[in-house]
Amino acid sequence: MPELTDRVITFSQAVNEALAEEMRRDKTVFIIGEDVAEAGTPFKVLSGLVEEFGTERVLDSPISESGFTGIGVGAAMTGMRPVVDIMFGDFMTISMDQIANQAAKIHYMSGGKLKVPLVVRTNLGASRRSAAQHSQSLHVWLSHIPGLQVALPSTPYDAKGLLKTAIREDNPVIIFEDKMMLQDKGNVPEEDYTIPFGVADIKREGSDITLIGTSSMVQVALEAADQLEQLNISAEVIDPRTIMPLDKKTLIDSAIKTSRVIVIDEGYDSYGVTAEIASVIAEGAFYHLEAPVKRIGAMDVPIPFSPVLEDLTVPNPAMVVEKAKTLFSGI
Amino acid sequence: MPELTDRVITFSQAVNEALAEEMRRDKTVFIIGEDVAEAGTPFKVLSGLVEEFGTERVLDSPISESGFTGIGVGAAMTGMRPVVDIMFGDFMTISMDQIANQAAKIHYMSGGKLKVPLVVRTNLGASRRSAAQHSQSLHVWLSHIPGLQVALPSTPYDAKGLLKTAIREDNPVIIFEDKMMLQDKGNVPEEDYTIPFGVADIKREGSDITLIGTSSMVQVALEAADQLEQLNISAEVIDPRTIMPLDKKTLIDSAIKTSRVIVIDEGYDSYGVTAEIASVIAEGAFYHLEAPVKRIGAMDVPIPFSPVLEDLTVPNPAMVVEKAKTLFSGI
Amino acid sequence: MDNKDKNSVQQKPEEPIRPDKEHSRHIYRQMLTIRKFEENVNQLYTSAKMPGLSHLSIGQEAVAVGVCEALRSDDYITSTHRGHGHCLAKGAKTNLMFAELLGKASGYCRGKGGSMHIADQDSGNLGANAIVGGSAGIATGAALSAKMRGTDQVAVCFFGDGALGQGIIYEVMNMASLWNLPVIYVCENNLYTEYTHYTETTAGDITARAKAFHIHAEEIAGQDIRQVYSTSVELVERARSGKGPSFLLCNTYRYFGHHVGDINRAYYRSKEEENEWKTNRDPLIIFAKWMTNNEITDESGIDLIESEVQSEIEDSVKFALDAPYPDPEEVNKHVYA
Amino acid sequence: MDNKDKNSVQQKPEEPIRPDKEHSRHIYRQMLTIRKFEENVNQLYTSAKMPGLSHLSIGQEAVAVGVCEALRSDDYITSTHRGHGHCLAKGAKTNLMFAELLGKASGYCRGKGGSMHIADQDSGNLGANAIVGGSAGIATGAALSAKMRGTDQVAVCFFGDGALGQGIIYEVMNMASLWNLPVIYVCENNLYTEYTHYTETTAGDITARAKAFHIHAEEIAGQDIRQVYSTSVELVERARSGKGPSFLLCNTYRYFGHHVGDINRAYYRSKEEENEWKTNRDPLIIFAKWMTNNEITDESGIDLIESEVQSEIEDSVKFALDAPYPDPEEVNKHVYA
Ligand SMILES: Cc1ncc(C[n+]2csc(CCOP(=O)(O)OP(=O)(O)O)c2C)c(N)n1
Ligand SMILES: Cc1ncc(C[n+]2csc(CCOP(=O)(O)OP(=O)(O)O)c2C)c(N)n1
Ligand SMILES: [Mg+2]
Ligand SMILES: [Mg+2]
Repeated sequence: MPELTDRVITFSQAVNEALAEEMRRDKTVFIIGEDVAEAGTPFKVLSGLVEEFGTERVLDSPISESGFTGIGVGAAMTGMRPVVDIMFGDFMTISMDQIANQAAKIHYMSGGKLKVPLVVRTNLGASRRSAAQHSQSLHVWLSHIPGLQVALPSTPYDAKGLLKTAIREDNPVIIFEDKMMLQDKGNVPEEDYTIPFGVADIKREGSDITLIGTSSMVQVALEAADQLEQLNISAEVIDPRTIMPLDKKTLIDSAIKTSRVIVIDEGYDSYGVTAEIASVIAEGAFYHLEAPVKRIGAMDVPIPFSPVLEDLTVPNPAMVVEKAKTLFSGI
Repeated sequence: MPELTDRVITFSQAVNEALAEEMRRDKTVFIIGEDVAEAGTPFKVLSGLVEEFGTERVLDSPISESGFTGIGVGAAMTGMRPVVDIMFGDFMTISMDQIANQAAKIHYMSGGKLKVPLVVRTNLGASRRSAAQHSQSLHVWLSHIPGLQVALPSTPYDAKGLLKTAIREDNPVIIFEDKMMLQDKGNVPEEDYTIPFGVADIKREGSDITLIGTSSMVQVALEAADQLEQLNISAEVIDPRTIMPLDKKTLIDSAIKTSRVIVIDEGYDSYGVTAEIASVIAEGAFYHLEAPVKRIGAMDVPIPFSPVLEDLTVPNPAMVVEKAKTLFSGI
Repeated sequence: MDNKDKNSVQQKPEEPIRPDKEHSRHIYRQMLTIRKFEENVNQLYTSAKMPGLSHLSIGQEAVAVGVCEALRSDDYITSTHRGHGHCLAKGAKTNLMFAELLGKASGYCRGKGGSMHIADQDSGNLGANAIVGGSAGIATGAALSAKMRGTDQVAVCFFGDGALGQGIIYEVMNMASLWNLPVIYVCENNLYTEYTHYTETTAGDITARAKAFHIHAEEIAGQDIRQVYSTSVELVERARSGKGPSFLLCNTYRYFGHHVGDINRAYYRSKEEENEWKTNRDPLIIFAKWMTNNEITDESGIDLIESEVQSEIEDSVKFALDAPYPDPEEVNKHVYA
Repeated sequence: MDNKDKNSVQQKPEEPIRPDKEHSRHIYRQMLTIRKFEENVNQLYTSAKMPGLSHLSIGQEAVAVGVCEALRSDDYITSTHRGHGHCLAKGAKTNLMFAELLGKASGYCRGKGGSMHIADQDSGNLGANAIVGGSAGIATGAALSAKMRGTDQVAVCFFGDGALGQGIIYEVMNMASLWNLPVIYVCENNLYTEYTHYTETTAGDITARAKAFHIHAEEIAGQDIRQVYSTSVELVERARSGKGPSFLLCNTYRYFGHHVGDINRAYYRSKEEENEWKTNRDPLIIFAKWMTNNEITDESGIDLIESEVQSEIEDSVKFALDAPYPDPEEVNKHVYA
């Protein structure tokens, strides 16, 4: 739970602060990626870091995702704590061997001798009219691979705390930020804090239905919860915060309490994060559910450019409310 | 359903035959991959093809999965029907951009103008003591990406029919063969036939429980069904054959009929194929299930080399039987 | 990296092939069309009429036009995020392109692709690509396909200096060389990736990278359309006649930012540098001067082209602004063929 | 690809650094250890005592030993699917290696890695790798790490001619050159990938590929350990003293099949070719002859080494065969640190 603080900063500032603090604390932390130095990335999230830490610790790389992810893996194995910046989550497709076959498996394959304390910072989410190759949410791929951990901050507070945990972790962590949340504001304490992985956060308590949202879908769930309140439906909103490890207990307990669940995630719906969470709950709360667990993912289409089409593909509060209503009307 | 035939050939021969027949039928079909020509791949599945079709249509490539998959995409867009051979499914990590960002999306991004009739032939499955980078079953990744189709033949008959369908499809298809099934034998007609995508096959009828298996897990399910019969439990075994598209109706109908379901797939359990199928059924058959849908995937660990460990990670009939028993004992 | 002057462009000694008068005027018109098209794209962006961002190739028109003029309409190109120029040069229509950029149903891709994914099969454009280096395999595959189908089509792969960082480029150059494919790799070195100078991301010698695969390589001044065109004619002829792949390094410059929103560029490049290119190395100015000097046309001829292009562009913008958006039901069409 | 004679190896003219007598005998012992180790691996395979397959490097011993002898034990190496030689040459023990190959708990990786993933942090071995080219980034990252941590460690990346097909090699060579990293790329060209001659998969000139990135490159006879060793000493010295990365192409040959099960090789290479290498280019024979000619040791000295190695290997095999398998509970340990 957030400490009490009056300080309000943006999501982007929270990320920047986490990196700066960790880089001050630990000389082995460094950043590598495209246009991370003077440009501070196209999203300007890293602005100011190269000025403080120099180009030795904020490395502008060529456009070689596979190569510099691999370099991150090797550096992590030999005493450094690299934060590899993949400009768009879609580009991880290029470095999947290095992430899924190398980073994820080295600790296990070496019988526990080698460690890969690597952070891959990247993003997810559509709605920026960036079309099919710059709008995907591929976090389920990473969550499927044993050896990786996957964090999805939904607030500035979580962004700072989860990133700090990720950097201090001895395992490879993939942290996804939603591009649309970078300017979101929230309370973030100045003090050092971390957020443990595998601990879901109940963002709003409720009794009639559980809405489980990830990343920016937490906000969608909260807005839906407000609207449901108008209909006298009390919605609990839970943010798993990390989907690997997944805090199954908190999710199942809430489902047992409310007996109705909707899972909302911005990855493609089929074979996505919603499938895992829905099936975990359908099993764990089987004898307590009044209705099937419902899933809302992104529409199963390559994300279209045209705004009128793109907006149809991303889950929104109205969709959640509609779906929720069907769960109360009896079937 | 298989035509009546006495002819028994291996899975490997069935694949070979499908390729040979399609290459005879259609001059635009060609094969590209590592050691596909004289060597006929390390698995010898393609033996004899280069002798019939020449090195112009059976192209030995350098070890450049990303490059030659991309070449396949470009050739597919311009009038050819390439069959791209990825020696081990694990190596698809290297060409995921070409598969997931290019092949999958080009038809949509071009507003339907361009087509990518590409087949990627690859494999899945452990148990060969090949360790963590040669034993994965990554088919869920592909199933998650709109625009791709994913076929998982479980018998020589299906191997021939599904591959022929794949080659004639105007969309990119990823076809996964289980390395352990290549020498399996089965009836395969000599005549030309195809198997429609999205049509599950009921491999065995039953009334008490539904076992849904994919690829070599169909055999595991069938063996479990035999053992369950000894316990007077009648198991229905269903093979979806393609998981994208997924024949939800057949799966749900069976679940409604039997009221108990176990899903078995050799991908890692978490965020795997079992999650999607289990959640589809938990929703679709919600009011008919006597027990939660159970999932059996590969253990969530990098596949270990040591045989004593590796064998613990792969689903087997005993595990299915044990799990089934719990569904009948009350909770 | 050779610490060579940022702005240096190497001059090819030989006198380039001289296009005839009509062709010269056509070439000029094509370059001007690209420039005006993109000026209007910027306009549409700043007036909030265009969704998303867009990457302008203004300054690089001579590369797109010089190469594409050497191609037949059934030859293939693949393009990049900075692809409007290639697309127009290969034969696309401005009205359908504007419509695509605005996400309209009458756009080349029914509004589904947008600026970074425009494709136009009819003119041989296999598509822009939003993955840096992402089209290298596609272009090489198109060349393989042409060879297999026994046509004499040629494929051109346009990419930026930044794409030299992507390993796939080397993988496919290796195969193109081994298999003697009719493909031309055209590297537009505009000195920057997004916000980083190419010398910070590119070690060694660019053409040597191609030559190491035994690919014929040339480096030319990309602002001089006559040089681009004549070299392209040679390389296309090589490819078409079965002499295999080649690599063409064109030294050029983008006048605008990495994308339309990249306004404050001082932290990565100077105004002086920008002005030097705009003033002394502008492909339109250089070519207009050559045309008038060589009596291919006079000032009034150039003005005429200008006004014709201007009115075409105006009509096209209007067409696109008036065009309807796609129906909502379109959203899940074309996922599968 | 130059149609150069398959078997040609280029001789370096200079007289290599001459290791002292004791070091020479040590070098011979190391090569012999690799050979006998792998002969026994083959034996364990054919007698069905070893699970899975394994890739033997017999014939290539001089490369592994020559390079690793030039390294300190805190220097790093990364290796390949054909990695026993690198692993032993860098300092691993034969008993723990056999144990790993048999999937035993006392193996280097507790039986979890097996032949293709042996790693030994203590001797600086960051691991074999079953992805062709998969360790290029790791080695380069280790070099970056050494530089950042201000040590003078050096990293060596071993890979085969086949890995030249993987784009990542070029991506990381570019960065190693840009950032002047202490990494040496050692390409063992044993003429074949799995079952395909390298000339069918490799266009152009191999060392030119590295040179294009301004990486210092040398090509040597990989069967002559003195040449491998002396060149490696130079390249390691370069890297350690901040002079940057280099590329070492070693021409060599594997005597056995691609893996232990690859028995019938006639369709991809001739018995004559195999015999030629085994007879006239064997690294052990060449070096033994040089030692005796130069009175570093005599026949009986060589026999002594032989019998010592033989008995070490026998003990090690026995150790491994007797060692217990991991506990079942091990299976989900070490997924996360
Ligand atoms: C694989 C990949 N990595 C990163 C990006 C983000 N990105 C888009 S354009 C660009 C710079 C490209 O530079 P260059 O190839 O020189 O082309 P230019 O923009 O100069 O035309 C980058 C890094 C991308 N689209 N794809
Ligand atoms: C990315 C990848 N593609 C394919 C393979 C299958 N494979 C294993 S070894 C090998 C040949 C490697 O040849 P080379 O690099 O020359 O090494 P050598 O076997 O000759 O030592 C291939 C294709 C692999 N392991 N990884
Ligand atoms: Mg550029
Ligand atoms: Mg080799």
